[in-house]
Amino acid sequence: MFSDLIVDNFTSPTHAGEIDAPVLVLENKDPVCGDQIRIGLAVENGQITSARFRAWGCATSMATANILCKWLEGRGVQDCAEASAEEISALLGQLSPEQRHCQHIAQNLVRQLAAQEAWP
Amino acid sequence: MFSDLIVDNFTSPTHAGEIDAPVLVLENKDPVCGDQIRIGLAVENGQITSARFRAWGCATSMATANILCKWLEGRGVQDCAEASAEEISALLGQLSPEQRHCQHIAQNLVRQLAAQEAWP
Amino acid sequence: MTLKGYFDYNATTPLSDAVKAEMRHAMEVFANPSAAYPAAGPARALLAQARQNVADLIDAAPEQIFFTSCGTEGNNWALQASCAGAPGEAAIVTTAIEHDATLAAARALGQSQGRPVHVALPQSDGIVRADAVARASAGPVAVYSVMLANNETGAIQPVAEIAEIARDRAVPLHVDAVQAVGKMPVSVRALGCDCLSLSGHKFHGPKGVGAMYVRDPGTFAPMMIGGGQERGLRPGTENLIGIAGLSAAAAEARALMDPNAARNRENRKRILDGLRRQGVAFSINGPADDARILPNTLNLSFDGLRAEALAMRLAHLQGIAVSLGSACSTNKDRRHSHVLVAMGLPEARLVSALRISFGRYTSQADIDALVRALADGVAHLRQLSGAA
Amino acid sequence: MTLKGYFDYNATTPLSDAVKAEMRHAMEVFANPSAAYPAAGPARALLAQARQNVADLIDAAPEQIFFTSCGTEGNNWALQASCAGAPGEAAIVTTAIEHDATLAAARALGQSQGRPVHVALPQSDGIVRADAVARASAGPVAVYSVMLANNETGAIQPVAEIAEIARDRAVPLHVDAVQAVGKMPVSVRALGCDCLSLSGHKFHGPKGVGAMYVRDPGTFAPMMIGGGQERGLRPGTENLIGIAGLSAAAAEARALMDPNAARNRENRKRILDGLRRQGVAFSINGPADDARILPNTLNLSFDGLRAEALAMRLAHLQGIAVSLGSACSTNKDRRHSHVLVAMGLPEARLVSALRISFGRYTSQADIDALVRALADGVAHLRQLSGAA
Ligand SMILES: Cc1ncc(COP(=O)(O)O)c(C=O)c1O
Ligand SMILES: Cc1ncc(COP(=O)(O)O)c(C=O)c1O
Repeated sequence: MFSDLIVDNFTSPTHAGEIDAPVLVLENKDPVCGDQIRIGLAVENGQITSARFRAWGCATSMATANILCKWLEGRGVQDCAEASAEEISALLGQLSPEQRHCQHIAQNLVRQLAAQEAWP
Repeated sequence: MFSDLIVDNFTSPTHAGEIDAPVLVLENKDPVCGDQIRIGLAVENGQITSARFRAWGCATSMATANILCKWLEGRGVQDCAEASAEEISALLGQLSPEQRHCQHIAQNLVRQLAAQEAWP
Repeated sequence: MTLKGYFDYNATTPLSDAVKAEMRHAMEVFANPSAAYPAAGPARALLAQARQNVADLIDAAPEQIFFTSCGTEGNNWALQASCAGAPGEAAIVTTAIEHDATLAAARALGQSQGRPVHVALPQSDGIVRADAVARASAGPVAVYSVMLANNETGAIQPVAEIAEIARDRAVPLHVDAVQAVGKMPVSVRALGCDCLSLSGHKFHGPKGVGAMYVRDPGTFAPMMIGGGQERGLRPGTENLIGIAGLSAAAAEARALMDPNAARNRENRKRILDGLRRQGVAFSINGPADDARILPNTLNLSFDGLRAEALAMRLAHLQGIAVSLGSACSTNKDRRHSHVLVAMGLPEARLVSALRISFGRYTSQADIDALVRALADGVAHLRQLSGAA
Repeated sequence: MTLKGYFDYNATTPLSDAVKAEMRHAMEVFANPSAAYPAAGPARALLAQARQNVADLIDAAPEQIFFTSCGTEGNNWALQASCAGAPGEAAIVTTAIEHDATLAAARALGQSQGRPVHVALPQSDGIVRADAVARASAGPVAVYSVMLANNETGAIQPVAEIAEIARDRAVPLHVDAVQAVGKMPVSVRALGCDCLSLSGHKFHGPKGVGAMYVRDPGTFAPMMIGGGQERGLRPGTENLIGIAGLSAAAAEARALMDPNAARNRENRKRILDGLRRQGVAFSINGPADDARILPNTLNLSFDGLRAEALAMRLAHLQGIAVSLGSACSTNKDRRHSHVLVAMGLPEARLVSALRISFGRYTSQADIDALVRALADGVAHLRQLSGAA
């Protein structure tokens, strides 16, 4: 039912926590199931130097938060903002139907990067 | 389903066959199931000296024929004729509902003795 | 395994060793297959494999297989589901040789829904011709329900032809394949049916588990409502151990289909030849053509005796088990097999009819003992009645 | 036997050794119990013994026991049979906390028969008071259907009081005792019900076999029609192996009732004490009074997290299996347990509710590991969400 990717990122999250004075905060809540992810980012020269999350929800959405943080960290904000929906979905691997809402949460979070006017 | 009494009398009938020139012949056919028993009797001085049957039907009715022959043989005709319905039913032992028609056949056969006007 | 004297395979069959092994294994697989935790994985895998094995046996897709508790449930469900969407005046069309799980169920359903029930008759060989089914179809029809092989005579019915009638009228066709599956190749696609019921215990699986093939599960109504198992079409916590047995039985039946059928055909011939050699007079109730009968079934009448007495002699003297008509109906107050009656057999044939059915574990020695016992029993009973 | 980490006994239980032994034995008992020959004797004896054992477990007579394929079948059958004779406008009265095999089945039956369905609500402790059932009974009533113990909360319902309402109105009462039988003493006479369904796999019997108690079999309608087995009330060749397992399970459940219940009560207390000692905040969903709850069931909510995530941590890190609401409903697209919703619990309690159910093979070490895992998981998840 759950892929190893989801299980690992859920059971051993590496990027849980807060960033002091984050430069950017991405936040999304699924209107149906209520799952919520907030990711704080530290950015230097257009590069994401650190990403940490808080999440409330099912195992998959928590794993999603961790996967996204890992992916964001070390990448350029611009690059991330330009990632396609498919690319972002693919980060989560194979999902069963009841896990797919996490793809939307992930896409919504990353889309917020593009909506940012400017970043440091 | 079948008592040992019925099984034994059916599988190893001791009184099957015909009597040459029987003095009395008892005959009954169940109108519903069609089972038929004919018993030929040799009688001397009011005593039944020999009883033999022919039967067509289910195992219980064939066993009934044999049981009746054994019972008749050596008995007084008068005694037999006076046997009650219960006495005759009891000869067959415990029967399950679908075997009970044999009690009636047996009773009908014995009743024919009483209906005889005279015997040698 | 030997099963000396058992000639009632059409009533039920013993578990094969492979089935027993699979069931013993499944006794340790206990978690609820619907559960979300990893411990439920083996149970889910078992179900998936079983669905595949049953599908393979009848040329279906696993998504079209739904596990049931028996053939009876399958037949009742098929009738109810097919009638669920049909107009009130549309008839149930079935045949006079169906098992009571169809025939009596159809009558009860017809009565409760105020629906006519038309019953097509067989010819004297026990086969219901397709045109008899067509003639029984006056007016609107809700469902056709026809068996593939008859349990009492072994007669194989022209289901594919009947499917054409059903297709022409856009009416669903249910096939009771309980006696056929495992004994002859069955392809739901070649048959052209909309649903088909089978039962594990007829081919060395356990009793109390069966399956239903449903061509279009999306438009099929459940007979019971509950927790959503079997995609909501057949709720209730799954009979894992039984399904494991059915699964193994299906795989084996498929693998052994040809040798089993060949052995059955040989044994059938050996019985007939043996009886003839011993000079026993008998008649065959069922099709004369070997291609139109299950290879493991022989329904014989022996004039001049009552079959019940012959069966009892076989049972008590030789430990041989045969059947008088359908085993299921001995519970009931019914005198003659409704199948043989529908074939128009005379009274003397009806009362002296015996069903001999055999299979995988029947040896030639068993057959020879049966022939001797029949010859002996028939002679004895004919003599007792003075008919000899 | 040990079953480390298994806390989903209300979903299903493992076979006990005695049950396995009996089933292995029954694998060799293969003849059709309806057959007339002597080979069918052991099968008939097995059925008779099973009927007696099940009857003894619920204080019934063996003639009142009919074997079914599961609890779901029993519930569907009970509703259909009870409605069969009832006037068209008479309602089905049931409760909002029933299993879907009753609640959804009642709604479907009501819809197909144009019959009203009235649903009595529980109080916030998960108990449906008898007067709520009385209030739901406006107009003519066809049947009352009430569960004895709820599968999600363990709440024991006032069935005997509800039976009085049914008796006053001369309406039949069906009791879904699937969760109760084997875990608490059940007497059909003390309950005063007209029929009662149970399922073997809830008390160490096999899945896919159950039984129905019918007080007056002579006036009860079958749900399926067929070959006359179970005196015509439940046709289909009998699931001998499953019934053998149910038989052994019933005998054992009766013999071990008191020690099992005592162990469960201890374990229940050990969980609650343990969580409190570790300072874990939780609330109990269900009755506060220990006498009104199944001793093996605990339904807990942990605010600030989603239970699904907690369950997944338990499963993947500690191999612990618990349930989120009814296991049967995970197949479905349904977000909250309808039982907890009916109890009026707030959203935060609903999403964080976990069912912990245990039993015969649960050791104190298992309990202690569960408590540690819960404490750890709750702390972790609360921290992840920033709620800690
Ligand atoms: C209260 C209740 N009723 C009925 C059922 C259905 O029983 P089965 O799964 O045997 O069909 C269950 C089992 O989940 C249950 O808990
Ligand atoms: C043709 C046919 N249909 C249906 C059934 C009923 O199957 P089951 O006993 O599994 O309910 C039988 C079995 O006797 C049968 O022979």
